[in-house]
Amino acid sequence: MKPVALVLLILFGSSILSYTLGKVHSLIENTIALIALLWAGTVFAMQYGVSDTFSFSMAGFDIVWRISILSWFFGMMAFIIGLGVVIYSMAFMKDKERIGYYCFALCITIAGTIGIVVSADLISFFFFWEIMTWSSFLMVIYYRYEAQKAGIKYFVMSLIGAYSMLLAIFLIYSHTHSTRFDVLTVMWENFSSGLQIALLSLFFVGFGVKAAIMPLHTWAPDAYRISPSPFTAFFSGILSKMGIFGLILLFYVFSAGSLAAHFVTVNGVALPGYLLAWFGALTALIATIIAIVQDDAKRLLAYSSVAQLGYIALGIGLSSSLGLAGAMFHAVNHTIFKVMLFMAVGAVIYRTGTYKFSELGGLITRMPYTFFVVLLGIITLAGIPPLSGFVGKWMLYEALLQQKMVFLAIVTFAASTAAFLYCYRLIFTIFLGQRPERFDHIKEVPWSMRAPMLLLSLLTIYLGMYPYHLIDLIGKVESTLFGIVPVDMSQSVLFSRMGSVNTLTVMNIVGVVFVLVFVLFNTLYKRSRKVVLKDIHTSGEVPGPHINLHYAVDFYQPFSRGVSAILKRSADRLYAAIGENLENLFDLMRYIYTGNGQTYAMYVVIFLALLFVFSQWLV
Amino acid sequence: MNTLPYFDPALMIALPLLAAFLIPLLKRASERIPKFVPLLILGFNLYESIALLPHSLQKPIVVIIAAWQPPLGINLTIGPLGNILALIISLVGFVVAVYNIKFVLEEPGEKYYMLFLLMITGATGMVLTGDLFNLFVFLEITSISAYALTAFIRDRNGAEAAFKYLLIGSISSTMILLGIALIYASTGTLNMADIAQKIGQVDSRITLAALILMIVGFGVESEIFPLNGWAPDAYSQAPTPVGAVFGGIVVKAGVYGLARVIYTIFSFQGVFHFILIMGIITLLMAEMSALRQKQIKRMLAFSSIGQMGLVLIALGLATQNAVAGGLFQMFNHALIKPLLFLSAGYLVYYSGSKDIGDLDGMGKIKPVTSFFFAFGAFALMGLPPLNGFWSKLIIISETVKSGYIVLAALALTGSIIEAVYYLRVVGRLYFKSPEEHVKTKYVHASAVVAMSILAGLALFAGLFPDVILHYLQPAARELMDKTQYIQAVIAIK
Amino acid sequence: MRKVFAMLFLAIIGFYLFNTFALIPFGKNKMNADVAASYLNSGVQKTGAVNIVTSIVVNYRGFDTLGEVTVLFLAATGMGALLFRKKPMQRSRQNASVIVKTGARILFPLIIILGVYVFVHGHLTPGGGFQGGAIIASGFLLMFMSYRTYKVNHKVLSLFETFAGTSFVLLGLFGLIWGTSFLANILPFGEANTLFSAGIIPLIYIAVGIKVGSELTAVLDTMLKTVK
Amino acid sequence: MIYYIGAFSLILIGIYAVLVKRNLIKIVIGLSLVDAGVHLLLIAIGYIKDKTAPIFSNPSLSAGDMVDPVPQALVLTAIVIGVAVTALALTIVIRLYDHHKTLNINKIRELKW
Amino acid sequence: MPFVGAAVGLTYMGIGRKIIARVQHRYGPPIFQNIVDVLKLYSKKTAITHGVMFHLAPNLAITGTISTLMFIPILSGDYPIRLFSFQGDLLLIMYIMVFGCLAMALGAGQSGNPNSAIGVSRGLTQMLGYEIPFVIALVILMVQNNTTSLLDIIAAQNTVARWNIFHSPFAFIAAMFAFLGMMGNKPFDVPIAPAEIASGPPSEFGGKYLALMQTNRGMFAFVKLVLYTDLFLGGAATFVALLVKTFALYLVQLFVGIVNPRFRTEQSMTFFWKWPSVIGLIGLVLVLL
Repeated sequence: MKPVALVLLILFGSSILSYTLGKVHSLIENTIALIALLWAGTVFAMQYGVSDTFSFSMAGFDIVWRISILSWFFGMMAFIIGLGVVIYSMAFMKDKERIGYYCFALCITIAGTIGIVVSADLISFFFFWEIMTWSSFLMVIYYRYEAQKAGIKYFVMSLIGAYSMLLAIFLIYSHTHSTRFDVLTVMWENFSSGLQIALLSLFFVGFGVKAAIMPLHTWAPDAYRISPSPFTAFFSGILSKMGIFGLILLFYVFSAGSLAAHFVTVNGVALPGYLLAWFGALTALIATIIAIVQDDAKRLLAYSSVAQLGYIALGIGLSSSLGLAGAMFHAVNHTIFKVMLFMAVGAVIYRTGTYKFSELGGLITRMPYTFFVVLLGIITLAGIPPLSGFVGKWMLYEALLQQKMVFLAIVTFAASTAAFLYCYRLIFTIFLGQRPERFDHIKEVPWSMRAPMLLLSLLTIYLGMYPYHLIDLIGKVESTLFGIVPVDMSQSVLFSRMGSVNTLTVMNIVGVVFVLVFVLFNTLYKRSRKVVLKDIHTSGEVPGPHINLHYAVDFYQPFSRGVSAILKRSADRLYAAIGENLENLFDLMRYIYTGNGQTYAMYVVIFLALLFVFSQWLV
Repeated sequence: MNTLPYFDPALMIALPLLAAFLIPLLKRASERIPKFVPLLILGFNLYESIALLPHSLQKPIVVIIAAWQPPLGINLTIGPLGNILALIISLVGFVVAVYNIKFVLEEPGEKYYMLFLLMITGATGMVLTGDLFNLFVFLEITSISAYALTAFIRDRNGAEAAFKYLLIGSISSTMILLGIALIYASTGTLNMADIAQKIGQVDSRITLAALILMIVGFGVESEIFPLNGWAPDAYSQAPTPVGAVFGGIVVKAGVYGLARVIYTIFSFQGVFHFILIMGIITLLMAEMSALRQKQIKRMLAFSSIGQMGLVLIALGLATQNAVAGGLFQMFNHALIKPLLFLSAGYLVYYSGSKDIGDLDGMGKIKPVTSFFFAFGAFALMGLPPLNGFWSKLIIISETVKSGYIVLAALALTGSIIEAVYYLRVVGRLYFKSPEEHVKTKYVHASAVVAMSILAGLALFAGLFPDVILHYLQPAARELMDKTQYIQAVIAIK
Repeated sequence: MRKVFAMLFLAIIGFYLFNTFALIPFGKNKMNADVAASYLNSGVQKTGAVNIVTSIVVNYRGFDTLGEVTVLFLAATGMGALLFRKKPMQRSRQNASVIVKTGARILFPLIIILGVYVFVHGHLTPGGGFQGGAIIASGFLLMFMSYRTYKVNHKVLSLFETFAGTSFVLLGLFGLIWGTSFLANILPFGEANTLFSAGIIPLIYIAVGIKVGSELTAVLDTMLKTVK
Repeated sequence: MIYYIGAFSLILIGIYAVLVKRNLIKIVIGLSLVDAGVHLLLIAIGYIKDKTAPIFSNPSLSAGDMVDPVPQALVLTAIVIGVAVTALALTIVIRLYDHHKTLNINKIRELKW
Repeated sequence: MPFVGAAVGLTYMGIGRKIIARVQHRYGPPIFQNIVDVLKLYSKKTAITHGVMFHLAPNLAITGTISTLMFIPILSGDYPIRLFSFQGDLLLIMYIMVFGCLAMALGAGQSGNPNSAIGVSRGLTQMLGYEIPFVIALVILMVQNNTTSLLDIIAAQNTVARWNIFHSPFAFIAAMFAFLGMMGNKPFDVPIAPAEIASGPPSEFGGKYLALMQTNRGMFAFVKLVLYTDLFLGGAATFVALLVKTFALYLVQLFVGIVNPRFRTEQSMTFFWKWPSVIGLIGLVLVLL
């Protein structure tokens, strides 16, 4: 059997197996999922560079599956994160109800994701896209009683996206009579500009919904918040990347560099890419601002995801080697740190049962590992050297500045700076400050939950020091994409036409300086006296037990006052209003069914009469 | 499969009639026998239509009745289309008959089974017959039994629904009869193949009028938009299995009639555009009406109308692939809508109310039934790997290919609306906390078997669409190219 | 308003329908040589029945007739189902006058015999199973009207119904078994224009007659029972 | 020709009754009228001037002397169907009256929207 | 070098206090009071800690500052002190500057004093304000010189006329506003705001921790001054030139602070988004044209 087919078979089979066998014993589901992922992942990983192809015909359409390097890149991300999530889930989901359902949906989501990346034709792409959509929908509604609205919103928006993609697919099909990517690549440049605009905008809606690009993001915060934490990690880490994957396909495989011939170019970038870059940048800025004022860890991270995906979209839109490399590097980064953060928040939820900032605080001493993960996570997120987050951002900025897209650069810088705000809020309100008494005796999460987080943390450190391996891989991917010259980077030095950074030096300097300072400081001075947290400077007054010493509510109140103009407008509310009004309008239609049989008979008669009158049209 | 022996296809109609006539006698023997009669007979029909399939795919089987050659006597013309529809009808009928075994019925039970069997026989006859007037007679058999079954639960709403159905239905049959009169007057024959051959020589004003009358007549059964006032009432008030059969069988027969009329008998090109437009209007109106429906079965009825709209779009596109897609959609709908009706019937039965609002939390209390409902809803929404996906895909593909992009977009909008209201119900089933005291009996095994068959087939068709399409393509070809159909009948003469 | 609408649209429909039908010449011979004319030309030899309408109804288009019988059966069944009551209601009608009663008693057998005659001679004279059946039912209607307490035995009725319907189908099946096709005329035609001619046509018509008669009677009975 | 006109009049009057009359019984009567009109129309189509019924009871009759037998056969079937529909319609009316205690169709509209 | 930086920075602060006092007709502390204070704090034997982060924060903060210093060319004359600045560029400097701030914020967070958290929150909010004009200014410089390397930018300012303060005045003005915010003196001292939130973030720190943080503060001030000198004043060829230029910059922000009262947090944030940013954008447009 072809490896690519085998991979999909294993994954889909495991989902069913884990559901059915899971009825026998609750441990089996996770084990099966784990084995299947390892097995399929190994098979998949070995196809690196082989470009294994499997094609057949289904319902009159050519179906082609191929593990190209691009597929391998995204597929491996999915496998690694999927593995981490499954291991994490073992402890997290223990003793929860409906584990079989959970594992089923998780496996099928992973399978759908892999299906998407290996698809080399539009129909199977859409097929797996839909599978991924509904399986993740199943996951969103896992906590059944609360999840209905978020789930339906997610599903409907996904459907809107998927259907606009479908229209685009068939527009292509009707022009090329093929849905294969390779045919499309060749044919795209023959399309008229109007058709290209239609296709680009339809695809943009399709991928933009999944990649949560504003203004198509409104499902994300609710869906992320409501789904089980391990899955939220996967959701943000991998599923949203599928939108990114789609955008890469659109800009570098489908349209294949012929956009510049058909559109006005701005700063050397064809208009569609330029617009995408702006969408991305604005998404990054606005989502970050909204993230800052959230009072809910998962919503905060969700908006943060939206913002980070904005950066990635920005990079894709730049249509330059460095920009794309930056986008892909940042995509990997985002996957890693967002999974870390969601897992960490999940760990907090696992122990405390809440993700409201106002109810948490001071967990650092209780959950030090989790704190450490969050710390590394936010450093990466904020793009502070020496961790890997900086590398991706650096490439994006260099690409922007190279192409003289200064306004975009400024917006992106602003968004990036604003990200510090929510990063700090996240770590402070959960782990620092005063701890509520009811959390005095909680324990750190089990090792099976710690391990994936910590391994990913190590990965960020590694990528921060030696981004070369990843960049090299990205370069290989780029060389397979149409019209893109791969970036070339040497060992640990990032360089562009405008500047260079040696990541290893940065890491070494920070490390050496820290060790020197730390050693000096700690050898010169005796140990400090540890006091309880309540023992603070309060101008001579002794804080009573009921005085709130933890500043967590309305953390950025001045900030939200400052940006209230932005916060007032909400795409979500706008959509809700549109939906409501549309529904009322639709509802009016119902009233033609008056309930009177005679009226219905009248309709028949009128219909007949009109048909007679306009009978010539039927000829 | 090729070697399956088959009997004279006339038995597919004769045996059910015989059985229906015999039921009162059998009831004397035992009260329990009547409920197994439909099962047995439809089982036979199912076998027969499967056994016929390889043969009819080669070329249409013409079955002579009463030893008279086609234009003189009535004949059954079993092309791929008729055969496949007969297969669908028998299949759904069989499954619903399985469900019926334990369906809680009011007296007089045996009459229910007689009506049920005859309704399905009527539909089978419609798709098999090669004679226009005979088609009308079978249509009447179907609809009269449908009227009676709609009111079978003798409550006030059932009678109301049945009356509306009867009112519209008899007007529609009048139209068909007028159309037949016109056709007979101008061609002098009633055999469809013969008519198709001769219709070219007839004054087009006459044929146009006949076509209009026929469209209106069959349009009522196939639930075209302004003609479908009866449908929501009838679907929602009929006993559950009957609702399932309406959605799964009766409509299909109506659409068959329509397709036969517009494709085989007449040859007007403009009518396809008309059907296309009616299809999209039907789809959108139905989905809009279903959006805020309070009663689950009414909602299902509107959804059924919407699905028929999609089929009409496919028929209106008039390309072979589109028609095949439309037939696939019919096939899928014939599997899924009964599944939804049957599961909804149980849910309604357990919650004791037809309102969607009272289904809260049934997912917890009745996991199996709720699962089947959700499964059906997902399949109907067209989510892969279930069957609805492929048919929708093909239809939309052909719509875009034919250049109707806006239309495709509208159809997809309809699909989104559909997803919204189905998800709302599924959401209620699973998300809301249950009301306290609901009857907590287990679902009967027969119902589970019936629903599993439907769900299993839906999954199968979703995973292996080519298996189904392999049979549907010849059927579509039969509609697109009527010469084969005509030749088969003429050859007998 | 509704009336105006109705009239307007009906006028349109009427106009177009009439215009269309005006294209069909009235009173002219428009018979198709293959179909209608062929029935007239060779119907007697080929079916043995001199009443061509009967030969069409029962033999050429016998399948229709089977459907037709089924429709009637359905109507009866449907009524039975819809008007089903565990305890039949007591009729509270007045008895008819003595004249009517006596007349009815005299006429009843005659009507039944007429009915039987009509369907037995369906292949020879105008008339046939449906007509005969209807006549029989009207006889029963007369009795229902005349006598307050007149009752028919439902079991017997349904037995008749079953027997007649079954024998119709069975006759058809015999055609399939011993002849070439369903409903094929397997019996010898005999000499045309005599009672024992035309093969299975009279047999089918007898079955139809019995069935129609008993079904219509059942229908009448059911409806009368529901009226207080 | 007058037969056509008569037939159409019956049909239209029948439909008019169905559309306008409030009383269920009258609506059913309207349906019967429509049926009757259609039957008349069918027979009229088969009619050939100066020809007789298609029964060879008299040896002197030849095939050329007879009207089209097919419409008559069809009408026979149609009549039966009409009877069946009417019977069922009346049954349903009875049921409606049982439940609603009225025959006014405007008052029987619980199923709507 | 770090020690030099710290000493210079602290001395400037001392001079600043003196100047403020003189302006307000006070006598003011001696110029080296700050250095003395720090040394005194260093010599304290005891200190209390609130936890790991609290303990690590000053270390990490100073690590961040020193690391930043390592990537900034300090002298660019005949005897240049470039440290590691050829291994990193302006973008790196921008981000690595935050490292120390983050560490401070974390330490302040663990101190458990609500005032600290409020201070951090205010500080971050204000940072969001002044970063915008700062970034605009930097983008102008980077695009104008078509490089992101600080060394190249210095090299481009080889004559006085080509100093960016003259060559791109809009960038300079925008950057100077940002500089005011960055230094955190009045009117932009909202994070510390001694009168409101008891000096905010460092309020729980004492003894050796406070000493380390004060050192850091001085050093960080020096880092920023050097950075600005490099960016706008053509770098410094000799140490004297460096001192002159940095002190001039320091005085500018000091005088602004003396005559202005403190902003409210959101006022300060939105202030930066208005005029400074607009000026910067004008400059940017000019550059692009």
